[in-house]
Amino acid sequence: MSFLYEPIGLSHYLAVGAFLFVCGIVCMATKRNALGILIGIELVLNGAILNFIGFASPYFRDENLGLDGHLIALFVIVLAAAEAAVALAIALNFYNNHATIDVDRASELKG
Amino acid sequence: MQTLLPYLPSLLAIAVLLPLGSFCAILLGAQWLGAKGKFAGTLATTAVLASTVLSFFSAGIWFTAHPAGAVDHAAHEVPPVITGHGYTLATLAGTNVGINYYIDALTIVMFCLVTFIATCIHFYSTSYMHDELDDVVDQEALLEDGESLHRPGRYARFFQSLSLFCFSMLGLVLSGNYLMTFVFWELVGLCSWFLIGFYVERTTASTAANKAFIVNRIGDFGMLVGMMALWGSLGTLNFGDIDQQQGIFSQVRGEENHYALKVPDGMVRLAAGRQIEALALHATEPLTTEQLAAKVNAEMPVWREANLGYGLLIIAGLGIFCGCVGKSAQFPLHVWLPDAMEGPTPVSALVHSATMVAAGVFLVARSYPIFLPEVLLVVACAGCITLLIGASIALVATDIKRVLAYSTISQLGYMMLALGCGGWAAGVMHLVTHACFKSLLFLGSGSVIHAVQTNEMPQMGGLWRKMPWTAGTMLVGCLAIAGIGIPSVFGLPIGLAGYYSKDLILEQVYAFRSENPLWGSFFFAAAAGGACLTAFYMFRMWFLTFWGEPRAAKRFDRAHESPRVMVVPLVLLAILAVCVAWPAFSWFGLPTLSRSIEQARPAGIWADMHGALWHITLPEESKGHTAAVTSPVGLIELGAALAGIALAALFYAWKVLDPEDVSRSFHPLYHTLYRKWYFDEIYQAVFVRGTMALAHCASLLDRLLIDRLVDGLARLGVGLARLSDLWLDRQGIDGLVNWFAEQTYRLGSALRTLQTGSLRQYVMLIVASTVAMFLLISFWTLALTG
Amino acid sequence: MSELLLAAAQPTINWHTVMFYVTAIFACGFAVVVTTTNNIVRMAFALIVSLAATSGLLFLAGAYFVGAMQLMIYVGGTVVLLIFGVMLTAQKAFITMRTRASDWILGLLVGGALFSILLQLAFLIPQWQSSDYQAAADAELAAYVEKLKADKADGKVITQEQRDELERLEIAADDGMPQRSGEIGLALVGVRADKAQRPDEPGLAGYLLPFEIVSIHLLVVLVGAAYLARARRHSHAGASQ
Amino acid sequence: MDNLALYIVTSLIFMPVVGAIVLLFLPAENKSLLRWFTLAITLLVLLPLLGIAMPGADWLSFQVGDGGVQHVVQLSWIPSFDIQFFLGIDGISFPLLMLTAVISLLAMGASWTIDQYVKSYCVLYLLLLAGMIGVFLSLDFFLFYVFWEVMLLPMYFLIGVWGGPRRQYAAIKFFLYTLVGSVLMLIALLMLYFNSDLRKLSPQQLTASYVAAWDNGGNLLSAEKYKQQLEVSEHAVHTFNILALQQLGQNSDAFDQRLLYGKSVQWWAFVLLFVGFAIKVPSVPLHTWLPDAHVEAPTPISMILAGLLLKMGGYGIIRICYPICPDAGYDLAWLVCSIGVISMVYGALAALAQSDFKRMVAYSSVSHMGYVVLGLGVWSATAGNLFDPTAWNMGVKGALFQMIGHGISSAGMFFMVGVVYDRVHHRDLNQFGGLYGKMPVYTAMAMLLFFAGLGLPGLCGFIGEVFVVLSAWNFSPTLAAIAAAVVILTAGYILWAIQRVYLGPQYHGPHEEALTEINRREMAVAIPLCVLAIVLGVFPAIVFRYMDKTVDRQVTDLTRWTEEVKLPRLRAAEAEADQEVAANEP
Repeated sequence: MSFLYEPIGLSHYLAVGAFLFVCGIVCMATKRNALGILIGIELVLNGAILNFIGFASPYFRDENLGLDGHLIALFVIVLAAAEAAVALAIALNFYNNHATIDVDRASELKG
Repeated sequence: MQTLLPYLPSLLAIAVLLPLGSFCAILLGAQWLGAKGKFAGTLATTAVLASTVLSFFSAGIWFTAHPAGAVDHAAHEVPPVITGHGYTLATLAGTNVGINYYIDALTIVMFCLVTFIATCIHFYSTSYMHDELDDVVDQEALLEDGESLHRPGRYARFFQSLSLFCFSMLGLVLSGNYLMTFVFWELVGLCSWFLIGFYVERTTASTAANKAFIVNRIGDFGMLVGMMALWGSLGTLNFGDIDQQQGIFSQVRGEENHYALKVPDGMVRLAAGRQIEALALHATEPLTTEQLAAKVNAEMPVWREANLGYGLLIIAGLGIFCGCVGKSAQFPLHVWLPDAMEGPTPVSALVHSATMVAAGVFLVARSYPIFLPEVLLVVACAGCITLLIGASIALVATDIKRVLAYSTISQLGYMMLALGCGGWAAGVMHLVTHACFKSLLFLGSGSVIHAVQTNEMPQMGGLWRKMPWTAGTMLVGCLAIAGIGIPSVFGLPIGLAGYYSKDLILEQVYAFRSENPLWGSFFFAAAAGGACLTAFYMFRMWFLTFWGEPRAAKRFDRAHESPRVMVVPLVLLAILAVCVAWPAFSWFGLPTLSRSIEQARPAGIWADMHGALWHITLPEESKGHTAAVTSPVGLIELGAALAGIALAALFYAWKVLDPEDVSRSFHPLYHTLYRKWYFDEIYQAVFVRGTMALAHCASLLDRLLIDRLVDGLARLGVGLARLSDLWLDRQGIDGLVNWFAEQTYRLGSALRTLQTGSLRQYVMLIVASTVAMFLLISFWTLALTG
Repeated sequence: MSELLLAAAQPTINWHTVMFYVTAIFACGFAVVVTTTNNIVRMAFALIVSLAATSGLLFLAGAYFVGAMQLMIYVGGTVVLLIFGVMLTAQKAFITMRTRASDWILGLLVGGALFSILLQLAFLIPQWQSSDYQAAADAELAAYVEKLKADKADGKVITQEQRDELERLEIAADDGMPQRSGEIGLALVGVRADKAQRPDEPGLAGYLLPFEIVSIHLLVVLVGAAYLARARRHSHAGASQ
Repeated sequence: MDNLALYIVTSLIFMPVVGAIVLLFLPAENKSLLRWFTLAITLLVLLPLLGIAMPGADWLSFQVGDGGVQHVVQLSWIPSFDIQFFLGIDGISFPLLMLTAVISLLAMGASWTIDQYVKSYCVLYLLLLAGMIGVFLSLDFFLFYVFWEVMLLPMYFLIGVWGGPRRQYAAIKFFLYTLVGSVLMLIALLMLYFNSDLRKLSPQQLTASYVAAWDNGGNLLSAEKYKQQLEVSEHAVHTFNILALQQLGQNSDAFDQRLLYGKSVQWWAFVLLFVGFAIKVPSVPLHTWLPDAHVEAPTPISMILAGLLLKMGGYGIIRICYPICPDAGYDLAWLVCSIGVISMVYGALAALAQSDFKRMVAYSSVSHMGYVVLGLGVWSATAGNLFDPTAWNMGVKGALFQMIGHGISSAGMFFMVGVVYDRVHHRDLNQFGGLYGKMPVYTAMAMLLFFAGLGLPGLCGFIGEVFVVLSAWNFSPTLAAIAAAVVILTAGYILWAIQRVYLGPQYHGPHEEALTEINRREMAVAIPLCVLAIVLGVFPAIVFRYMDKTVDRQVTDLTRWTEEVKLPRLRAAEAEADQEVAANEP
């Protein structure tokens, strides 16, 4: 258990961020439910936030992003909220129109 | 008879070739061999009988020249061996590859064993396969309209394959190098394929045959790797020395080294290839090859000290053992053997219990001089796991032949365990005794199946009244395999054949345990527990078949004792199963089994072995024969056997316990055992499906990638030609512009299909292109920097 | 103080690390649950836990304000919104929608490729793999304590300034970073408190403009969302009549 | 008598050509006459070769003790470029010539089913035969190239006219692939020609490589005299003589100039030639012409394709690539071996996935020819192995034997597929079954040939496979282990195919009534193949007998080259690298 004696570093944060990101991607790629895709997007954004905060944290590097990172993370959170609202609205609208939220049915944009 | 010794190889060669002659005769002349090929049976039986006579005659010659007992392992003498050269396949830069022979007491014993059992089974088959003389209605092969299949009988074909098998098996025993061993190894596999798939119309039979062959090929792959390691480093595949040319055994265990195991120079040299190259490249002066060789020889002790080449010897040993795992149905390649029971019962008796599957054990015994302790530990582990898996599945099987098949697997595991623990003679002895009683048991089960026309034990019961001879001989077989005997604590040890060999094995494992407590404890527990399980499942089978009340009245009424030509081999084998291992023969001046085997003990296998990489010590075999070991072990063994028999009787004879109830309360375990630990399912899902998936990938890659690329290139060429055509014909800018417009339109139409409208695909495309872009950029930067 | 010294001399379990691993396992584990489950309700629940755990990670990285925002906006707001969506569209057929195996394989392949690249990148730079912040703070503290001890042995009196300094160092070693919420607030209205000491970059005027843009954007989005969600329901109602 | 032997050798090429011309004057309606005449011509090609194979007649017999070229025919053809009509036989080409003659004869026997345009078919068939014999006989690189091209065109028509439904696609694909290979070969050929210089050879080497020149009167000059002429020449004297090119490649620096990207002429020549030959072999990823061509070609042409044409790739590698460009061969041995192993694995996997009987056999050819490439490439005679040539020797012999064995077994397999295709007109593996009951003799022979393909001991596939695999260990244990693993896949696809086609309760496909036992003509083709499969498996020495000395000699030459030429070069490169390292260290 020697890794418990070591202080963690930026890499660990990046790794967790990458994992959340990829989970989100896979979630987006495999869910047929529109809301599931939305949830995947949330996970992706979370991974991104984690990266920003990791780079901004003074614990890991002297040359950190500092306040910039924090603020970008804040904006991301806010934008995610906005995006969730819009996407939900779209999903509800789609549901009302097609009586389904299966994105595989949503192929009207097919060329 | 000593004067005949020089003719021994020729005698044995004739014994090998006689069945081949019978095979060729039946293959080419089946329609002339009497009515419906009936004479084929006689021909094959005569051939193998002649081989038996020759083998026993050779044994007489051999043991007159080298009396058994004269060589004792206490004396530490090199065993007598006859090696020689048959004929050359190819000459490669001064090295010969050819057919050689290697004859020692082990060869002789195996010859007598194989030919004798084969003769019994040939006699038995002439009656058992009687149906095949006329047209056959195969109930198990259904046509598409649900009718049973009618086909001409294949009596002659059966004996043809049986003859080929005898030839290959005897050749395998006689062969004097690994290449020849491999050749016959494959040939017995082929015969096994023919015989398992004898009822070619049954899909189950041909599938089982394919499974057996392919699983065996997996083992053969390992054997090829082992052979490569040996050939690449030692430049020979011969076992013994032939005409001044050193064989593998003397290179590994040289006389100058007092037959102790040493990594041969060739292996060190091969493993030190990089160092040698550095020597050659970094020498201050250019070296001639001779100078380089001298330098290498000077460095040799240093490299050997650094264990260079040790890994290579391990690979060689493991590779050879891998072949044995396949052939002897050891874990994890044991799955083919139970399915192989699709073949006719005499085949199961000869090929899949007594001889071919024992070939793996034989080869381990033969290659013993080159096995390092590390390899032997792997052998022991494989044997131990196999022993438990086989025994556990046999507990719940209901098909009488499958019980015997799993029991075979388990007993083979015993042999491997013994060999892996350093018990060379114990393993070989169990091989011999097991061949006797297992072929007896299989022939007995064949007799039962012949009488009641089913394999399922729940539909038998009470048969001893109808078939006393079969029941009696099978009881002898069950007692023998359970290892019933009076241990030496009570004075003179005396028992059935299985008692002696199993006792030896347990003693050796016990001695092994005192040197290596951790491994040894597991092994001993498994071996003793396995003995108990063996007794239980064998008597479960016997009680279910012969004891109690008949459970299927119709079948019981039809049952009858088999004809004499089937009973006589049973009785002969039963006699063998009782007394083949008795030491009392020495009172009459005959060679006993244990002394004969002892005579073949390879040079050097009389001292403890220590592993260089892992801490492991293999005790030499006489350490197991001290009173401190034999008395507890004898008691444990007898106790285990009796406990097993008593348990079986509680369940199936006295009906004190209800087996249904037990199986219900341990349902998950019962189910796992019933489904054979899910090995088939797992292998199917992982290996078969995986390979097929890979195969389809390869085929798709061809069609979708390479072909399209080529077609695309061709179209590009055509397009370019058309383009230049336009240019040449001065169709001018207009044509070009139109062409571009059309192409753009086409491109657009083509790209349109990319717009699937599926969100998920978009996501995938984005991610995939991100990955691709990253890879491109990193390659680019790498190319720039480096 | 002697415990501190001992602590500095001897390796002990780094609780920060432990907390990180625990929280990270929660975040990742529930993210996996989100990905694997087919049930949309379970998905939403797992997302809440994963997001909460992520906010824990943000706290551990010293971003208290962002962490709190994450907890409030995301876990509190967005997810509630999502659950609303779930409930509004909750029919039996859509609660669990199975995905084809081929999609799974494809997704896992591509995702695996991406993940392996990202992971490789994350561990590419050796300096990133560990932080010496804690060790440095501990070492500084220990050195200061040593100095004070030496001073005391020499008979000097410890001044108040020295005590304050000691306290500051202890806080630094215990807590890590000072709070940043005030600075963030200032930055949003255009004052960069953290860059005030740097006269060479006077042009960094904070985030007033982005803040305004985001605010307007949010407003527009909300209006748009309300419109989108409303309009259709109206016509639907009309159609049902 | 010597001259008679030379006429006989020359006639091997011209007999089919003359036969083709005679055929033109025969009536097209009399199909049986055309067929028998063509069969007689192929027999006339086989008989002299049999005479050469038999010991006894000193003037004609192949001298097994001689490792060099025998029965040399040498005439000037295009003197201005020193292009000669230069033929010869040695231990590498002779077994392949025998194979060519035998398979051509048997394939002609299988051609009786061709019923359309018989005359054109026979003419093209004989031209193809002439081309193949020419490739194996010619020792002049230009002549080799000419025959290589001569062979191409008849093949294109034979597939494109008499083939199956997608014949045009298959024929064009075959043509394009092979043409690309030829073009690459042509480039390499010219590169080697213009970099060659006969002045760099000693008189002994000139004699050994049969470099000849004629004076104005048309009389042959002696080597010394020619050498003197060369000495005074101011310009380089180029040559197409393969033997002389080999001597130049091994004993001079003629091909060592830098050409592109820091690689030498011979490096590029090797790569181009290897790609050209790898298309023919065929090696993955240049193999996709093969399944299509095989599937679409008529049965006898499939037999020729698999049995003979593929062998030319292997022949080219051992005859041209390695001896002429040893330095590149040494450096690129890993590439050659990897491609061999990849072909083995890939071909076996692809064969496993096929449901078309012929396609499966075609992919098995890809897999089996991978053994050939691997065996030819295992250059084990390195410093690390103390220049021990045994493994390489074994690999080359195994590869050559594999070519012969595969020639027999694959031709046999294609023929067996053809037999059943002629009856039921489909090849879907899943729509067979139960042939064992309907055609027992055919099934027995087919199983034998398939087992030969599987590499079962005692049959012709085994020796080559096992020799190649055993030899590979000294080159690279990993590759060797992968190569050994292919035996599992091979067993898998062949046994599975046997099970689906021959075993099982009944036939379930169309035209069940047409399944009649194999007839006499088909027996006459199948029995020689079966007998050869067994005889070569049990007595491989009858093939090794011819190739032993030549292979020994070539491997010894190249081993000596490694020792005397390559080792100093490696030492120099190593020393340079050391110096660089030393210079970079402050």
